[in-house]
Amino acid sequence: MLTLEHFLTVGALLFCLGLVIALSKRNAIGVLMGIELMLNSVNLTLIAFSRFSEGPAHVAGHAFVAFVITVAAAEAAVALALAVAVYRSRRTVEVDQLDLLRL
Amino acid sequence: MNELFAAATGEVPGISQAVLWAIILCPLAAFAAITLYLRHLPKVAGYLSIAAIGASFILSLVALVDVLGAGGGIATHTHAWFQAGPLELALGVRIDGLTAVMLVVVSSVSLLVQVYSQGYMEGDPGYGRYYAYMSLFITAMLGLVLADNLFMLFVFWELVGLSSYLLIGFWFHKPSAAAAAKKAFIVTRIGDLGLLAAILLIWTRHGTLDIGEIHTLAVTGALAGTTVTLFGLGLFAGAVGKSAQFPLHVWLPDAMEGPTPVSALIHAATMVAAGVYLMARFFPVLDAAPDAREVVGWIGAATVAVGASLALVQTDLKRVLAYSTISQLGYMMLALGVFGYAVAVFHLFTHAFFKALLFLGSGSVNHATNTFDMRRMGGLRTMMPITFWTFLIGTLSLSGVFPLAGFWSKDEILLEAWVNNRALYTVAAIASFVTALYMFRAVFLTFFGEYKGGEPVDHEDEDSHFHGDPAHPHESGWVMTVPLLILTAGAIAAGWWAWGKEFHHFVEAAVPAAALHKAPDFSYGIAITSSIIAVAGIATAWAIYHRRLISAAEIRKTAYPLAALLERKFFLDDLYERAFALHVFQRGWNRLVEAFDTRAVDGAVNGAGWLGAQSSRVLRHAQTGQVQLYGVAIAAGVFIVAIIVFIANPL
Amino acid sequence: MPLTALVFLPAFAGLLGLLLPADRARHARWVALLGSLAALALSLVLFFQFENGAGFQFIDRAAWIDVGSFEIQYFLAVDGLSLPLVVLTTFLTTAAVLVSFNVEYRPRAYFACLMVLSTAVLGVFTAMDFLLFFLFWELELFPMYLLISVWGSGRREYSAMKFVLYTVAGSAFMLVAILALAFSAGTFDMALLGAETVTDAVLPLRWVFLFLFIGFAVKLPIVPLHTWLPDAHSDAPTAVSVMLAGVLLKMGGYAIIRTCVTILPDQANDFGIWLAAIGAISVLYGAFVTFRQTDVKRLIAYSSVSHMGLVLLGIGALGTTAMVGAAYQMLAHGLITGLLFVVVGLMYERTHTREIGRLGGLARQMPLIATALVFAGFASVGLPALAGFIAEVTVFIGAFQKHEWAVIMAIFGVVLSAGYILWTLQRVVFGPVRREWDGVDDQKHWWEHASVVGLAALVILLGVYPDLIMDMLDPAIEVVSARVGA
Amino acid sequence: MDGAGVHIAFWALSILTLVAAGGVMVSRNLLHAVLFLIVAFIGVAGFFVLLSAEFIAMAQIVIYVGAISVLILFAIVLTPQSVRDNSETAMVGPAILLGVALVAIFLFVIHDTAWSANAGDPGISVSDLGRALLSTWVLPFEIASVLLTAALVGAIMLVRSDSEESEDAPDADA
Amino acid sequence: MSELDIVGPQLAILLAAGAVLVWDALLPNRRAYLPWLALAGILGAAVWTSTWVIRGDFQTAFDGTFAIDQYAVFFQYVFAGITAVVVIASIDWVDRVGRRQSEYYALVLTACAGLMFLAGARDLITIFLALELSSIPQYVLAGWGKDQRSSEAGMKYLLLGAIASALLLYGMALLYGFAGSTLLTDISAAIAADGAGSRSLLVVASVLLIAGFGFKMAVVPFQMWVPDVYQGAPTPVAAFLSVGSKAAAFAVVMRLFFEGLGEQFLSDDWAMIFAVIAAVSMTLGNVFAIVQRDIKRMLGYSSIAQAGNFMIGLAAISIAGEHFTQGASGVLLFVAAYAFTNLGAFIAVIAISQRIGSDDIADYAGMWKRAPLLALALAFCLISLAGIPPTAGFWAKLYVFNAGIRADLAWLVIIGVLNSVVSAYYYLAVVRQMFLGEAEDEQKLRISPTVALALGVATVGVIVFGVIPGPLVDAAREAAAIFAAS
Repeated sequence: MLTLEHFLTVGALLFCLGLVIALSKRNAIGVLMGIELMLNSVNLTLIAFSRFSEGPAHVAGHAFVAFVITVAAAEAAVALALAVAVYRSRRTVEVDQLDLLRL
Repeated sequence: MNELFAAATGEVPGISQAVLWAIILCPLAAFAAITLYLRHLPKVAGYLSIAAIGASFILSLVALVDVLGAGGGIATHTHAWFQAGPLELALGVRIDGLTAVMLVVVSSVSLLVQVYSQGYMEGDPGYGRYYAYMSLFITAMLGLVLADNLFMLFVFWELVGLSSYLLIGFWFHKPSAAAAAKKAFIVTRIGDLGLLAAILLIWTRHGTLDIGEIHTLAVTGALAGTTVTLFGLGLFAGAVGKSAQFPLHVWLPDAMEGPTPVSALIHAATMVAAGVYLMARFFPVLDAAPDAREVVGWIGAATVAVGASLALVQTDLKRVLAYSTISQLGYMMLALGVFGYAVAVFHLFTHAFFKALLFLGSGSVNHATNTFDMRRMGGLRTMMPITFWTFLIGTLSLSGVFPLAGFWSKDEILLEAWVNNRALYTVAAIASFVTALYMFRAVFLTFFGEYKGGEPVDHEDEDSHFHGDPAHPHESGWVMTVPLLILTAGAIAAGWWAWGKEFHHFVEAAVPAAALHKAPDFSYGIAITSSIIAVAGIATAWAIYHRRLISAAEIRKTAYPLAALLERKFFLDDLYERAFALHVFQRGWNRLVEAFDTRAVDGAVNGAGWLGAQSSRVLRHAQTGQVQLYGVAIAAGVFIVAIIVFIANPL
Repeated sequence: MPLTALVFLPAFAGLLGLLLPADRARHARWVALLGSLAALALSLVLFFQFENGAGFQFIDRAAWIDVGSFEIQYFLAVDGLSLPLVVLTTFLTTAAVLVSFNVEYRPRAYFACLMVLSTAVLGVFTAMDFLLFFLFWELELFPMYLLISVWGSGRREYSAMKFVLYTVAGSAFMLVAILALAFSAGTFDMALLGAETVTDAVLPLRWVFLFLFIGFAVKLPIVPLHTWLPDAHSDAPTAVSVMLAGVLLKMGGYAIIRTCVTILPDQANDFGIWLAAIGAISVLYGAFVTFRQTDVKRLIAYSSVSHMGLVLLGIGALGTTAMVGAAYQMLAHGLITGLLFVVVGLMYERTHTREIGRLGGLARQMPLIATALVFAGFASVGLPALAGFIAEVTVFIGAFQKHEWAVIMAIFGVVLSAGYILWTLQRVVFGPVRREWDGVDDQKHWWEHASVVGLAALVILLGVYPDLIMDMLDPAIEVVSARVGA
Repeated sequence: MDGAGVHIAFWALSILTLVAAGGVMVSRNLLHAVLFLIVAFIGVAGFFVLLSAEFIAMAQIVIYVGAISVLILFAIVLTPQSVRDNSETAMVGPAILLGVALVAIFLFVIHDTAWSANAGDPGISVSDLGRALLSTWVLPFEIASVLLTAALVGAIMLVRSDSEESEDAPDADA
Repeated sequence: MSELDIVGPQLAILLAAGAVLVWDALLPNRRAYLPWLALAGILGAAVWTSTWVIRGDFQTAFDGTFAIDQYAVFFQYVFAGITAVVVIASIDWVDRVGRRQSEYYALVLTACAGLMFLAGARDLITIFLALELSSIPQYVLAGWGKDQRSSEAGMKYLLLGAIASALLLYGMALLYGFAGSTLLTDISAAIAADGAGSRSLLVVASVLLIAGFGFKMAVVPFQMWVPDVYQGAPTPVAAFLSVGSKAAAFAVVMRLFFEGLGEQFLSDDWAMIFAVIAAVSMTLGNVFAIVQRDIKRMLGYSSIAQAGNFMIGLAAISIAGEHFTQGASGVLLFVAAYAFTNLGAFIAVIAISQRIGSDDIADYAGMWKRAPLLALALAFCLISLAGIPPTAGFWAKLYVFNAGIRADLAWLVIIGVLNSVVSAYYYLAVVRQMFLGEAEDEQKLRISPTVALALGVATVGVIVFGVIPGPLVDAAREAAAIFAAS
């Protein structure tokens, strides 16, 4: 008997994995991947919720996910554009090199 | 207002209060005029001041005559001064036998001293200033004796302190003078604490400061128990300071740094007597508080002993007189301690004359020799006859030789003591021997033997106004000798008023009758013994210092420890000034407090600021620019906040 | 609108001075003098118009900010307690202007600051809306900061900032208390607050009282919140020291009586003993530290701590007599310390040192200044017939009934003050002449005479005719002590 | 939700997704990481199918696997070899610690809560979703469109090289 | 009325954005008009908003996902004002760069539209998208400079922002999962129904939401990006971030938490969170700010501390049941006042750093001589930030503190007031530099008229609302009144 908790658990695990990746990767693009994973887990959670809820409620879940995917795409686009810009100016996309601004 | 007091009030119709106020205001006007306008006209200032005090003197005589005419009795005139809530303070004058006597003493001696100063202070750069200060002092002193309530008395009490300070420090360029002035003010102020405390106490407990009412309270027994004891002791503390009683007598000898006329007036005749006057004023209180009275008596005795013994070893003529003043004031206190209210006042009265005389005499000597050091004098008997004879008479009077003034008053003190307290009598009797001894020591050293040349004049010192030639001393001018002669008359005759006790009845009318204890009028036994004692003292002095039968040096050697003790003034000054004031207080306690203030209190403040800056400098290193550190911070924030909530109010 | 006019007149004059052309900059002093004299005259008119015992008078009142639970009004008024302080302020302002008559550096800005300062203080003394009061209280910071840090000497930046931070920290607590009070009473109107009794607030009234007290105690100042004072004094220019010691410290005492005691009588009764204790401690502590000072101005500053302790002692007793004494002590100390700082300022101008060690024997080279110093010294020793004596004795007598031991402690301050003042006189004006100071001139300009003589005259006047003020203080204080049930 | 198939599918997908995600974490080469990422995306899509959200699954495939992954690949290709390693920064330790901590909290919460779960299968049709998007969530829908446009404009602006910019810069500025 | 009307203002602005892009494409040589075009759009939005106020018909639309009420209106005005000022202030700066103008203005406008959507959003999805609509353009703008620092700032901002919004999303997902709906009203209903059972879930969800918005508000511990981004981003953008997204975040948080999670048992929890965060933010922000030498970083840290002050208001609202609107209006007032003030400060910094080419506070020495008006304006803004009267900042703080007191948060208020003391220290340090410091070169600074205009608007606002805060306070209270119902 698969219950909501199963899916939520997977979602939570995936979310935190994504978080760990986002927080630990040296390469900006790697960080971005982590973020995408987090968003995916959110989507998974949302869909799970909507699947296990009754009435009109579950439509909201699907809509939400649709928007999240869209936003994720937009964010990714901007992120990669920025990565390129950073690379142009700094010849690197390693975030631990980005420490001009400090103290 | 009790019936006794009310009865007393109406008895002196003659005096209008205008007279009484005028007595105070004349010198005050002189002071104001001099300070404001006559700073550059010293001569005029002098005459003005003399005129003013002359007026006060005449008015005082008027007052005295009126009170005499009424055979004693009391009159008061009170005016509200200011009030704060329940506290209402008044300015008022009170005239009665005691006041009248004091008025005459103060104004007469002042007048003579003022005149004398014309000669003594001649040519001093601060001539005008001198007369201003003197006028201020006389104002304060007259106000003090006229005050009809404790608060006003305290006001003038402090003002005499001020003028004393100014006059002792008159030659302020002399460090010794400046120091002496400070010492005098502070030491007396310590005593004043007691007086102030007494004022607070009596007001708080009984809501009055009026002298008459306090008398009533004391006589009717409303003022009793610890209150009256504390009140009495508080008053006495003030008196101890002002009247240079042991252990606060240390300021008086130093006060001799002031000009000699000042010493004569303030530190012999009048101000130092104010303490005695105060205790006499509140004799009913003393009477109601036996413990306090005992203390007064014994402190008086101690002062007699200390003063007399220290006078023995002084080489400075003025200091001899100073210590003798201390011991004489001790006599007065001792008298009060043995119920001798009238006697004390009487001794105050006579002492004023012969002690002023002696001081002025010493001033005259100084005027001729430019020094007070008796080791540099000698043989002046021939060179300045008037000074010599007057001084001699003063000395005899002080030694209590019949029939001079001093004899009568001191004799009565001894009598009172004999009747009421044999122990005190013994002290007084021995002291009277010492008195005669040290006084004649001074006389012999100063006026007999051959002249030792005095003090050469230092012409560099622009402050010195000495003119004349110490090498060849000469008699002073009439402005100085005439006052001497007049005072001599007083020193001889002032005592005769005691015959038949008129004086006593007169001053006793000033306090409620209930407070008075009758001692026998006269006792040949006492009189003769005291005369014998005095003569013995004189003889001893003659033997040691004139005939040199016994060598003073020998005595000193044999009794060295004692001599040292005396020469170091029982180490009191060292104790007070070096040990306490300097080391314990200033370098010890105050430094400690100051260190606490700068290190702990202020340090805490500055430390807080420093801490903030430091922590900030440390913390900002967290701002590494590492984006992922920031991310970790966010995630950690989530975790921590959640945990906090769950811990704060658990599920 | 006499009060409004009076309060803002100095500031107006100061700003007017700012408008002077650069080449006429020095004329700013005249503008300031006229302004301060006008204010003085106006305040005197009010003083003699004032009807003793008729409560608050010359009321200027208008709604200012009125939003829901938050009514703030523009409300000025004086009673017997504040009016004398107002006059003191205008008087000392004039004196301060006179002593700074020879300021050369940026005179326009200087006098502007001085006059704005005066306005702020006047505002504090007259504001009857708690928030308005607070605003004036804060306003006083700016000119003080500038005056010390621009025209000061020594570590002026440090001292100025220290002064500001201390005050602001204090007023932080004050603000909390004000808000709490206003919330529980539903008004900022000090007259109302002083009439009804607040029973409970969002935070315990004990705290409210304490917070208010802390805010004011910093200004008073009490031990141990006093360390800003010596620094501020020693680095401030003369005129500022005069204002600081003369009136700014009084804001603290005034505010404690006006708010702490009047608005929270019950708490005042609870804390009275502590106030008295702190007062007595300040008296002694200040005196002890004074003995160690080698800088004349720091010395006077610490003596101020000692003397202001008496104010707190008097307030702590909560009786009419004692509080009248406290108020009187504020006036007396204002005049006397003002005079002291004026004289020391004159000395400093001539000798350019405040080191007691380097001074000495000045009575010869500058007899007038020396005389003034001796006079001021004895005034602060509490010599009879001078203002300080009346105040001290009244405080003592009034407080003795309630806190005997505290008074006994404080009495020793009398001897101690005599000690350090006379010792200072001995070292500064007496003793052998120092050739070093030959040729320094004595007090000579008319403005120097004016300020010294004026202050001295008032010290004597208040010393011999206390009823001039007492009659005014008494009914006002009666109201307060009635509230505390004393 | 019952049936062995479902169970097997769930566990398989879970393992696939999480392992793939782990691969993103551990793989040293950025390109490998992207490949793992794509696998993870596909796994999630599988979950969507399992949860009978076919449309969303499709969108997931198209946008994530299709668009985003490709974008990422482009970005990687645009940047030379040098920056293709996928190592971790010093933050890895704290990061993992936090990850575990948060997982703990989330799992606790998930299992602590009493979910009102229904076993029925409310699969929704694309039309429902579309209607919802155009009625209730028309505003977010519009916003999303604007958002994409803005992102587009921004991205283009950011990636244009100076030379390109200076071309259409008017002579006044040039 | 039609739904177009409801989103009218946003439409106007977005149209303007589009117009800007098109205009730039068509008339590349007429770029000077771009900002005015943008301003026209903003003006249109403001006018449109006003029409509602005049018509007075407030309502919700789109099945309750979006609302037009006084609250939304208040914020729409604020955002319109902010954006307008930012646009004006940017003109000079953007011209200097000489390229990418159209994108700049278009993105600013888009972000503004996003903020405006946030003000009215009452549905998780709408909130999320509105948030992203405001965020993504800001990421781009931060990197707009395209130089090393700027792009680094952009990158950092984006990565952290993405992580934050992921957390936010997860929280929203949990909420949705609990309530089965994304409408705030439904959520609150669901919580009221059976929220107590799953408090842990709701708490974690709230924490995640707070984290997501806390990032935008820049409160500890979600604030670390602030100084880096402010320093790296183009200064006008920094100004926009420091004011716009912060204000928006507060706007949405208040709505979200009081319409959605307002249930008592829950609000106790997150009220405590707010209180703690407030205390920490104020303290840390100030402690960091003290030692900054770069004025932009200093402003960055100070904005963190300021966010802490906002938070006092939030905590006050949630705890104080009956004084609800007090806190709410306090926050709104603070938002408005802070918007004016901080913008003013930033603009002044823009103007100065452009001319002297340095953000080092030390280089501000003697600014009073070099650019009197500029220095004066900056001084006023800093004083207002420090919360010293007579400025808008003072009333804002006073109001928030007042709310705190009423909400029984005395401890928090005390921390707050003491912190304003600390902040006063470093704000006034800058003022001191400008007025007392000695500049090495006295040469005057030329200020472009547009900057002067923007600065004038901001500063006048600061002072006017400082002297007569009445109207603003009223507006804030009306806007907050909508919560009184819920």
